[in-house]
Amino acid sequence: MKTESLWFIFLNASLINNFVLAYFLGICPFLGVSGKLSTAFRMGMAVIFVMLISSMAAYGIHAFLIWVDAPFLQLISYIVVIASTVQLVEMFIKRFSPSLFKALGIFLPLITTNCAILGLALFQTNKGYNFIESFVFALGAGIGFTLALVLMAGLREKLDFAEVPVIAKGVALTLLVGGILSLTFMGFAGLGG
Amino acid sequence: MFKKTLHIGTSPHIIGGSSTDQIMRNVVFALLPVAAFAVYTFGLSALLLLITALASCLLTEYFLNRWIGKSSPLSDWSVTITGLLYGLTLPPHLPLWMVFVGGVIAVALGKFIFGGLGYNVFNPALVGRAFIQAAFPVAITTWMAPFLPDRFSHIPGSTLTLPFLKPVYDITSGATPLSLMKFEHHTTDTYNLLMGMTSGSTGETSALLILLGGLYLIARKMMNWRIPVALLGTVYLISTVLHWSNPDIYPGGLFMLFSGGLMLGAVFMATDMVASPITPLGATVYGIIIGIMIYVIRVWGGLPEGVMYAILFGNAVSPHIDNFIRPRVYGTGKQWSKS
Amino acid sequence: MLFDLLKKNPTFRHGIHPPQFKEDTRDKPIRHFPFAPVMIIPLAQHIGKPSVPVVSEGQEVTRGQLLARADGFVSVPMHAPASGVIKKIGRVPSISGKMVPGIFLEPFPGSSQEVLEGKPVKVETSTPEEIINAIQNAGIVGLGGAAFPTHVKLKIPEGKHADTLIINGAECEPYLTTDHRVMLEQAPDIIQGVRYLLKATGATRAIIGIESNKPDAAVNLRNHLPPDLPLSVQVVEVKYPQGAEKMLITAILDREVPSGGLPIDVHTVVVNVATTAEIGRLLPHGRGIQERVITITGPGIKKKGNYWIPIGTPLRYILEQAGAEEDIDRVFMGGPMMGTAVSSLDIPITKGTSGIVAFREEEARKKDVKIYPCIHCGACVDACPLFLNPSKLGILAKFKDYHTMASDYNLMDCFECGSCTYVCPSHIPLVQYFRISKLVLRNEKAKAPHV
Amino acid sequence: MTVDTIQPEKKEVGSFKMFQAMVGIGIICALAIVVTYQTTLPVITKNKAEALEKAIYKVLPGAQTRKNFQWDGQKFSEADPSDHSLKDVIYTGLDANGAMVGIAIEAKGQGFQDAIQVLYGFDPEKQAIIGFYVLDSRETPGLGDKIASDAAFQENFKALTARLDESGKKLEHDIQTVKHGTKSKPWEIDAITGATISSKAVGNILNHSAQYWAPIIKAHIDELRTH
Amino acid sequence: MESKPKGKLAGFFHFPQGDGLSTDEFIKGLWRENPVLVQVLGMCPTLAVTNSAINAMAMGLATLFVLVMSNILVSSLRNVIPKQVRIATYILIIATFVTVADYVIQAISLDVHKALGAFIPLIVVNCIILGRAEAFASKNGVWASFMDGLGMGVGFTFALLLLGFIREILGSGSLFGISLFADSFQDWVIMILPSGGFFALAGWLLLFNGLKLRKKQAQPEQTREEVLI
Repeated sequence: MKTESLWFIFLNASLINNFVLAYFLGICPFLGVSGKLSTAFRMGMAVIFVMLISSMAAYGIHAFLIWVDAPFLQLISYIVVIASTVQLVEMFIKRFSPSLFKALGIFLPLITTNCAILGLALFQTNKGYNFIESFVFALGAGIGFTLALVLMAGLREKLDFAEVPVIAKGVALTLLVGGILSLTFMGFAGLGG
Repeated sequence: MFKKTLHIGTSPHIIGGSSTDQIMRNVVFALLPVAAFAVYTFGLSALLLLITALASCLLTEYFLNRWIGKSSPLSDWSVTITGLLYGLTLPPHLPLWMVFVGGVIAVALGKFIFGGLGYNVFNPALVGRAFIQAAFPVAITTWMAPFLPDRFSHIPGSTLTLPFLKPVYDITSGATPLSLMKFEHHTTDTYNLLMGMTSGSTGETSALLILLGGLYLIARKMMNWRIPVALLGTVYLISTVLHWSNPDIYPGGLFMLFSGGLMLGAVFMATDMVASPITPLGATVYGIIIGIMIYVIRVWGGLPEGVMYAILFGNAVSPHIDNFIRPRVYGTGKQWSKS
Repeated sequence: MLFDLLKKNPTFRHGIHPPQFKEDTRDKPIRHFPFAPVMIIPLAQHIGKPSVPVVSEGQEVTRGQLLARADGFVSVPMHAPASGVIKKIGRVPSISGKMVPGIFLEPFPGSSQEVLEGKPVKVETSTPEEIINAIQNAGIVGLGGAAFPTHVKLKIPEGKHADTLIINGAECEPYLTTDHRVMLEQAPDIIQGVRYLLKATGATRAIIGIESNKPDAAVNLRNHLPPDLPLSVQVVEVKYPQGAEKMLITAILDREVPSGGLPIDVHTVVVNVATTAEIGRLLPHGRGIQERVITITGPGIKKKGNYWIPIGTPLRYILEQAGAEEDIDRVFMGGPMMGTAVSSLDIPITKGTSGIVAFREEEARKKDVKIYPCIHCGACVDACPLFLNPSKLGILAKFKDYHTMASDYNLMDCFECGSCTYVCPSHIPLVQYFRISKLVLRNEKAKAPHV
Repeated sequence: MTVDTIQPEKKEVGSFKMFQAMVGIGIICALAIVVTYQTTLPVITKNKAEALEKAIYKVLPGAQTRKNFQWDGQKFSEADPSDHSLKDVIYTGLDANGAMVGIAIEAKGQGFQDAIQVLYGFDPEKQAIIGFYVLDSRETPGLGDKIASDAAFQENFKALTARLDESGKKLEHDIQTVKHGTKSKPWEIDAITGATISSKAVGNILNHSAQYWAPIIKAHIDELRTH
Repeated sequence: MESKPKGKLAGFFHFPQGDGLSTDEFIKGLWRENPVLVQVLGMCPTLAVTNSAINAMAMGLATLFVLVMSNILVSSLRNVIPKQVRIATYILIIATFVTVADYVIQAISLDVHKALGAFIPLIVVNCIILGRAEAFASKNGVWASFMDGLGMGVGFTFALLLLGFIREILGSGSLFGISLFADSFQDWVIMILPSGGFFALAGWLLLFNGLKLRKKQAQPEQTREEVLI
């Protein structure tokens, strides 16, 4: 019995329950890599890419673990798979598209410890998504992550040229802007019904 | 024979146009009829609410700026606009203590933290409103019927709720045209919407007065007309087309235009110069984006009204619009056209 | 007539409409001015290398005699503005407030207006090179205010060609009517100048661009148009800065000078109308430039008008003669939009001085205008004739990010017309910021080791 | 260890040594995990079963025990109650005498913020929903989350008609949420004031689920009883 | 390595001279190098699960457990683990202890487990833990690493509780689930929403920034600018 349409899964992951602004997944890059628009955008692209691949991999792993009846290995295998996926992707890109590697390269190792990737794998398992649903979920999550990062980067680039009171400079300001963005995204609630 | 010292300065030595404080003051003037009509519609509670909203914003601005040593922060009138606009977006009998909290948030979080006038990346009034909406979702979605007979003699109990306590309602509640549409598929008459005969936020009910205020500012060149025109046009266009395709599901264009906070938002909120794009084309794109967002949230989203969220989203997007939509600088790109 | 009203004159996009204030002087014929007791002649009245004195202290000179020769190609010579004695060769006060090399000349009392004749240069018999040399020898620079040596502009670089010569009679600066009067009174000189210029540049046609607020000038010139000359008059819209080279080219020819380029890159040469008149007046007599037309106006002046004023006349003398009020508070050389405020009245007028505007205390720009932060109203964006984003540039300048200004926001294209500052409701001194930013960048570039 | 002995050893870390180290650590880790898993599994299974039973007994008043049935698309078959990984499982609640009180069904659907997961009791005799319990929701606290706690709202589910029409393929009347205070039909749900969206979501979820399950249950009621 | 171990086993039982060092290892994590409030690490759980004090507490303790255990194991094996595979090994060790913590919490309370949801497994990618393993435990003795892990863990829990307190008190009018006010108290729902998490943490950071600023201003030799950065 189907309960969630693909469209809803996508909207849910990207806007309504944005990974960054509602689930706080990937907050570290959100705070760290959102200073410049170009970097933020490339990071976002890299994350979408890795999310799609690791989501598919996690789907396979989960099916395998069910088959061998070893649910306790879930976490370890996920983290191993994500780490090696990132490695593989990195090597693959380096081999076949040096220009893409130049654009995404430095962000790929960072992604390993991006909780949004592991979070995605865990969420799709918890929600019991099938393969297609997992794929759409990963796509939505990645796009949502990129959207949040890019919006943040634009605002921060603008705020680089603002007379921010000394007390609020740095992480506090980014968090406050993140809070307002999170408020803004509440407007998407109930979409896709 | 001549004075010993001459004043020097660099060119240009003459300046024209209106000054920032003039512009801000005129926005306040344009808002005053809307505020007056709000008091007329909702009575004492609206009056107290507007006073509280203004006071909280002005006081916050004053004390925060004194604290960091900026001088005469109120003279530019911008925070007066924030206070008025913020008050006009609230339901008329919201407890005053909540109004006060939101006013402090609006100025402290929406404006001061970014560096004050000119640096706020979001519309401060809407930041305050969004905060209140998230903090007190019940109170801010409880509406009061307009034109109650005892509105000038009786202050609703909820208005005077003690700080930190839940409001208790003792007056007739009303439903906004948008929630009537959303939850009961009941469309309100356009004439009533235009004249402000409906329930809703303090200042959003009379579309006519808001429009007049906007026209005044546009005529005085103190407002970017492209934003409201693009925004309202987008909403009207989408809703008309969809209404035509299926009138049972989609409300008509005029209803969409004149209901809820769209007019107030389009004319006075989205046009906040600081948080909107600077180029003419950018302003148009910005208006269209907000218009689409409003329609999507109103019709397909869970909330009956989405003007506030749509404008905040537009604010968040506007740095990108400014980044990508730049006029072609003279002498770049195309070479001269003919020999 | 009705159709004329409906038909809009060509112009450029954006720009501003400051009040004109030209009524006071535009109907006043040009009058001669007496010699000051002492003339001050700086050796660098033009852009380029200062000229080199060829006279010595104590020497007697005749009006029009060579005082200093040009030092290289981008330089012009200096001629005596009056017959008199060289009192001193040393340092003279200048508009920048610094002391610069210059010559003090004491005219003989009752010195005549007679000017020394030189070797005439005829249009018909001279080669373009000879005309260009003659223009340099006459000491002619752009009289519109830029003071750029005219002959340099006329020398078409290798591999480029000019097809159109534009004579700039737009005069968009408020208050100034110099060019207006010149066009009314010196039409034959202008026509003659155009002949020289066409020959020198090889252009096939010439167009005189005039703002529509000077219809009498357009009519006068049209009446003088000789049938044999490919010369026409084009009326353009009244708008500031219509008189800027780039804007005038765009208005008349619909061509855009490429960023960082010159008018010649779009096969165009632009010469100011007063400069053209001067060429047409001086070259047939082989004379050098010794006086120029200057508008003296402003609320602080009693005898407003246009005057032939000898180069080197001290400002104080001019103001005294023109009957300036005693409480003048601000004096500008040039117009109020792009001119320079002077700090001392002891400086002389130079070849580039097109007007003197004096304000009294109360009329001057209010001293305590409050500067607000930029509110992104976009007025400057709508005003900038080059479609720059002065708002963003201003914010970047405030935070000293000069390199981004140049690399991402085309700072170096700005020609400092001041439209942005004029319209800014927050009274941010935008163009002033840009001048400083450009200076900083130029200094940095000069310091950087050449690769 | 002297400096001399450290240096060459560090250089000589070969694949075998690395492998050795990894395997060693892997064994330690595996041990830790397996021991924990084995120790905690019974407790966790018991906890989960208790939580589920609590919910089932809440939506099926009078039930004392339960049975799990899995629907494979053709028929119901009794399932292992401790296996939580099965899909399409419904629960029958039995009273002290072993008679079926009703059927507890899990349903899920989109709410205001995120998916809402509910358990409801269905009485095949009365063809009505007789109990309702929110398993999981992220609805707005103080507003939408009242669907789990609001007493008046819970009152809706004491007897909410979900009767099949003559064809036996779908409900005679859709289950619908109406504005607070306007409930007039037994298949209508009276919404919570101010939480119309979440209330509507509940109505949709129940309607959707009942449209699916009610015909199946009606057709296979014997399979559920005989076991 | 600040002390030279005499043999492979020496590192295991090498206690530093006196207690001064290890106390310092403990204290620094609490305040001076507080992982959340000073180093701004581990933001995901800090923001995600602090909408009630009990969740904050549970998350803090789970992290504390993993931190201490992985620090102990890493430091005791630090001479055995080859440099090339150390990160992979650390992740393996951490993932193991996280799995253990996950099951233990599930056994203790299903409700808490449900409230924390996926954020328990996500402890694996909490940068604090890998950071301490790499920066401290791989270079120090077992005792010092234990104290370091304990200090950081307690500091983390402390920061989470700070957030949990303010968010639960304002957002639900209760603390550890116990109602603090009368029924008529108006909850500030925003505090238990995601945006409230951002605002609450930003609020604490502003407070600490303000305190630091005031302290630095008291010392005249340091300029304001130095303080901000």
